[in-house]
Amino acid sequence: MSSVNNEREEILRMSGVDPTKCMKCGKCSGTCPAFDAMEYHPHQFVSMVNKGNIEPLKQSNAIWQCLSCFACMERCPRDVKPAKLIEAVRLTVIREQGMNHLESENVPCMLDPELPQQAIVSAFRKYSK
Amino acid sequence: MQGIIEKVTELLDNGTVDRVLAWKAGEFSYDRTPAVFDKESGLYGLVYDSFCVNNLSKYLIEESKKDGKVLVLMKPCDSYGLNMLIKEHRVDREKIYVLGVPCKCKVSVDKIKATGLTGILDIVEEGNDIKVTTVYGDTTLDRKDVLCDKCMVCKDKVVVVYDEKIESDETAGIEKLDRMAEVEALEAMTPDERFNFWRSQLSKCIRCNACRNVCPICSCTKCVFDNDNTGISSKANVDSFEENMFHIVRAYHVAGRCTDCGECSRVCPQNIPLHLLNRKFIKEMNELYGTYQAGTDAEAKDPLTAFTKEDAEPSVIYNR
Amino acid sequence: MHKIGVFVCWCGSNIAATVDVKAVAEAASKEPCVVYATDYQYMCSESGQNLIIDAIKEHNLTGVVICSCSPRMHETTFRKAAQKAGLNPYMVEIANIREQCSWIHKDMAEATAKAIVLARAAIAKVQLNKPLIAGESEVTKRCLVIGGGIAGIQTALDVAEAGFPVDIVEKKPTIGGKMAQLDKTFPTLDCAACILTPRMVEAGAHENITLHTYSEVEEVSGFVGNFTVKIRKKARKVKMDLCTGCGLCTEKCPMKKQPNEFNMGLDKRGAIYIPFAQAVPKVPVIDVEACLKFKTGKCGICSKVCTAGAIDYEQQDEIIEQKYGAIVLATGFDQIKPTKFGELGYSQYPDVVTSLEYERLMNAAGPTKGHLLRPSDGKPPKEIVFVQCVGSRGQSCRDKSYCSKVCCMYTAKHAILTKDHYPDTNIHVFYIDERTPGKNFDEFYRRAVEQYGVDYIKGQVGKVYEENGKLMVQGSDLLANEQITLAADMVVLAAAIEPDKTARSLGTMLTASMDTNDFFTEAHAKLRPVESPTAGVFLSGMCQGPKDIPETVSQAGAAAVKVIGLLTKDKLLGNPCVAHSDEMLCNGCSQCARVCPYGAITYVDKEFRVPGPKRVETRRVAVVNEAVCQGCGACTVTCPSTAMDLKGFSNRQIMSEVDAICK
Amino acid sequence: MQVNESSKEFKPCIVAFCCNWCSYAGADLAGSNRLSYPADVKIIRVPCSCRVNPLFILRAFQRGADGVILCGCHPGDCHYTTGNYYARRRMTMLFSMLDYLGIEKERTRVEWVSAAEGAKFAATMNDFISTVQSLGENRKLRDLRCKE
Repeated sequence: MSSVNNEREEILRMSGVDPTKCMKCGKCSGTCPAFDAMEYHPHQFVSMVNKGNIEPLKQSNAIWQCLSCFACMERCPRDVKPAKLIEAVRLTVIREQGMNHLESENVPCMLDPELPQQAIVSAFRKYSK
Repeated sequence: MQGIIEKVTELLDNGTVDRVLAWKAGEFSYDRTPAVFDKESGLYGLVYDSFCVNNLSKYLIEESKKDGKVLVLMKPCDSYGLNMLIKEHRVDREKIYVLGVPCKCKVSVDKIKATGLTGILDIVEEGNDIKVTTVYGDTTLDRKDVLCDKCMVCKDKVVVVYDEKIESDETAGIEKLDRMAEVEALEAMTPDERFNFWRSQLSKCIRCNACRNVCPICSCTKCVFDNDNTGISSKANVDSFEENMFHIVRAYHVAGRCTDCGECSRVCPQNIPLHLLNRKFIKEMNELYGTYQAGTDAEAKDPLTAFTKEDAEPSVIYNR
Repeated sequence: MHKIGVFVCWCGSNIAATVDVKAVAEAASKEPCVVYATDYQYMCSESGQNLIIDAIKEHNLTGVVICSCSPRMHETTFRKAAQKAGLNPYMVEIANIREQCSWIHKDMAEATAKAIVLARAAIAKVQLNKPLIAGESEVTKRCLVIGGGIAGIQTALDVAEAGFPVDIVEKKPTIGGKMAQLDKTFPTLDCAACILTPRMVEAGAHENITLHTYSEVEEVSGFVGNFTVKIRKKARKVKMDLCTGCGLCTEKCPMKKQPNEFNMGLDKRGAIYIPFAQAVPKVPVIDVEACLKFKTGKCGICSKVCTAGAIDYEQQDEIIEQKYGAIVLATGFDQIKPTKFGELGYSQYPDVVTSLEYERLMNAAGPTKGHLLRPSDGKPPKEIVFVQCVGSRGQSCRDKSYCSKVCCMYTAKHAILTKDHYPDTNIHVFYIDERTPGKNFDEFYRRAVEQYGVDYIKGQVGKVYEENGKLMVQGSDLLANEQITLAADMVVLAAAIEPDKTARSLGTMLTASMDTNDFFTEAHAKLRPVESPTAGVFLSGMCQGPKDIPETVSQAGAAAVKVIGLLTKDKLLGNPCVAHSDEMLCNGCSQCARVCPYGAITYVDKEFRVPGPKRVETRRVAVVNEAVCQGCGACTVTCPSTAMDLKGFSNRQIMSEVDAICK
Repeated sequence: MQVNESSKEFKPCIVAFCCNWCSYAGADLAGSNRLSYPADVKIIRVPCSCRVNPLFILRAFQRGADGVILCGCHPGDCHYTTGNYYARRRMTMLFSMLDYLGIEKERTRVEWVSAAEGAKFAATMNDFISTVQSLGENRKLRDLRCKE
């Protein structure tokens, strides 16, 4: 139990999110463009992390499906920042794997003029620790 | 220096100002004492150099009551005090012409003497060298080693209130010390150690009131300690409580208003580090209520005349 | 030299059972200046009071200490007794030896010792008491109501009915406010105009009410009972006394291109216009920004058609000055324009409207004559999505932090009314929490769901976009854990309400404090909800916080009662325990004024003789307005020179108590 | 140790400043409900917590008080709307300074007690007294002439 709590605290510390600020309006999930691809949705991240129910999130595909477009952060009326939470869960997983999937020096050769800037940043968020 | 004299002469001659509040050379070549010059007296003796330490802002209380306009040479750190005096309506801004002057940190004659030099005849500043002539011979000191304590933690080199200012890009070239380091060292002590420290310091107090008289903030028409009707008046310290009382009350009265100009400690004949009391308040207020520098402007509410609904409870002190 | 009498009360056995009252009297009699000390069974009884009165007279007492129950209980009683005996009532001090001594201690010796200390402290204090005389000030028996909405009208009517003259200042050309724009009212669904307009007419016709419409408060000075207010009556360019309100000018005006504010800009009005048919006063006003005559010097049609000769292009703003005893703030609210919520498309799509706009679209006197037609193409909408909490309850810069309170209910109302008129319309409501605490409120909301089949969706809308001529509303359905997209014909945003923008400057003028949201603060959140902390200023309606019509009306009535209570008095007796500045000590530093919650401190330049031949010096010194000061003492601690002191609780008095206790 | 043995016997002198509208009424309520606390506490009535000048507290210590407590309305409930907010900052600063000077900070306290909180008032006083008792007599900030 305590390790679960520690994980919760760690994720909150990493993300700087205070999930108690959430008023459960669902605007984040109403906004999310990747909603259908995620089995856990932004508002669920907020409530599940708050309850310390983090393992399912770590196992989920949702953390990789999140586009990290930050629409949920932008729209959240209570400034809760769900995307930061998702990112923190993702980072926890990446750190446990102890792997960087993306090194900055390898990036230039992958660049494609068609690739949106945000996707590159997003890739960094997802694949490097 | 030459630029200052020219500017002052010009303003005096063209009638913009009637008097000049500045420093003049004193008995010894390194003595600098605040003085008022006018057309009649001329500017003979007016000097501005690294020995001009005094904060002139407080003199403006009396000077601005007189007829005519007074020009004042204003160092950056003293200008904060002037802003406080303007904010508290203690001076008449209309009757003051502020000529901002640059400062590359002041030299402490006490520190020169503390190097062991005696029989000093003359001190001359040449660049970064301080050349001291004594009856025993000549010595050269590095300017950096004999700067005033208050200059070692200088706030800023910007004159915050002025009508005109003379710029200079000269700097003392020193690394500033952490202003709160001394306070933190005291905080790290046990209460008994702190108590003993302050007892040993405050028991030296001879109640000469120099700290009060030099302070640009301590400018009450009548000080509570001089007023028989307050019930706490006292002219001399009769016991340890009164030594404490005077300094606690003084620090409290200037809390939130003190600009940390450091004059109180500088003038104390007993070398009591009085600035550490004021700085403690400044540190505490900065930490609890947000960074605030008294005198930055003449409008802002100081921390003790303001509040937020979310302020810390007094228990933060004993929960530490 | 004082002559002090000490009276120790037994309070039956309440005190005497635990405190040796005789010992207290005995000990007190040995204190300096005490010339008389006694004990008695019930000091507050008539015979007890007579005992005090006789002793004051017999011993020429200059100060009295009563050792008894809490001063909160009988301080006034004993002060009155002292006054009967010719002693200034403020020369009485109470030592609380019941609540704070006999009732909480069991050991007699201990309780007696404490009672003696408490008596000693009171004796020490009373020696420094000074006779205080409560200041009197006249009360101008006239009330000013700022704002002519339902709150202002109700307050004005109640005060006027009690026989006091009332002036209403309204910045718009007519009274009526926001309520006049509403269609029906929840939860009874009676028509807003039907219940409001009689009130408007009554206010307009009342012999005690003067309307200053199209006017603004320019300047306020003075204090409770004695306010002087300058009111700017803006030039209507129409003579009120001549105009018959026939409306011919408004029909003939060629400049019918101005957005009609009353209909939320959904249709147009002329440059000369009457805001709406039931306006009071029913006198048009010329919008000089839009009028051809003012822009080009040509036209003048309105003047030509006016048979009464009421049009006056030369009319200028007029400033009137009036004295008032009380001021009521009823400045009301506005609905925010949700332009910052780009994702909801308010600025982009004409069919995304605010609820107040929707209100006008439903209204029989509205731009569509009561037919619900969407603004873009004038077709009746079949799918309508309501979005609640737009701009309310948020923490970002575009949100208000508070709940706007009325949106849940009016959204249910809109849904019901729409379904009533157009049963084939589908209605969806995105909500976060459905808040219905009010009489018959929840029943009303349930009716929308159960009887009318309104689709309530727990969740918020993420975005609104257009696709194939439909407004696509994408939002979350939290209960289904789904993201849904609805194709709608219209989207109605329950945008947050906010206090009227002009309230802030009024607040400054009146030193009526405001919270961070610009709502006026009440003197006490629970016990004085319709008074502002500034004496003589009262609060009515939405300017104090979000509320619905019945709440507004009851608060308006409560404010009126407070006003009447004030105006009924001929003179106001101040609290003499107020701050006082010793001008010989004052530095004029303004620190005291910075902490005064009442704006009671002003500064004057005063000449003082100073040592030296015929020298005078001008100094800035603080002056306390005793009628405004409430005696909190915040200023006294801020004053470094102790120039500022509090009568009745002076520095010396409190310190003498400290000394006596610590001895 | 002698100090510990005598601490039970030690009768501290405690000065309590109570605002007229909340805490003084709370103290009255404690009395009405017969909630006892030691007789060492002596209450001084002030209109508002913001009336309490740091001078009064220093004066109390000078004259031999062993502890000083200030009670006012809860923040947000001040009769004068803002008084206790100022008091809160002022006392925080004073306590900080006393601590800095090496005076036991536990000898000073601020508590918010409403007119309805008689029980809290009594509990607060009991707690404060036991704290001061464990500290023993105040010697650090005292004018020794004031007590024989």
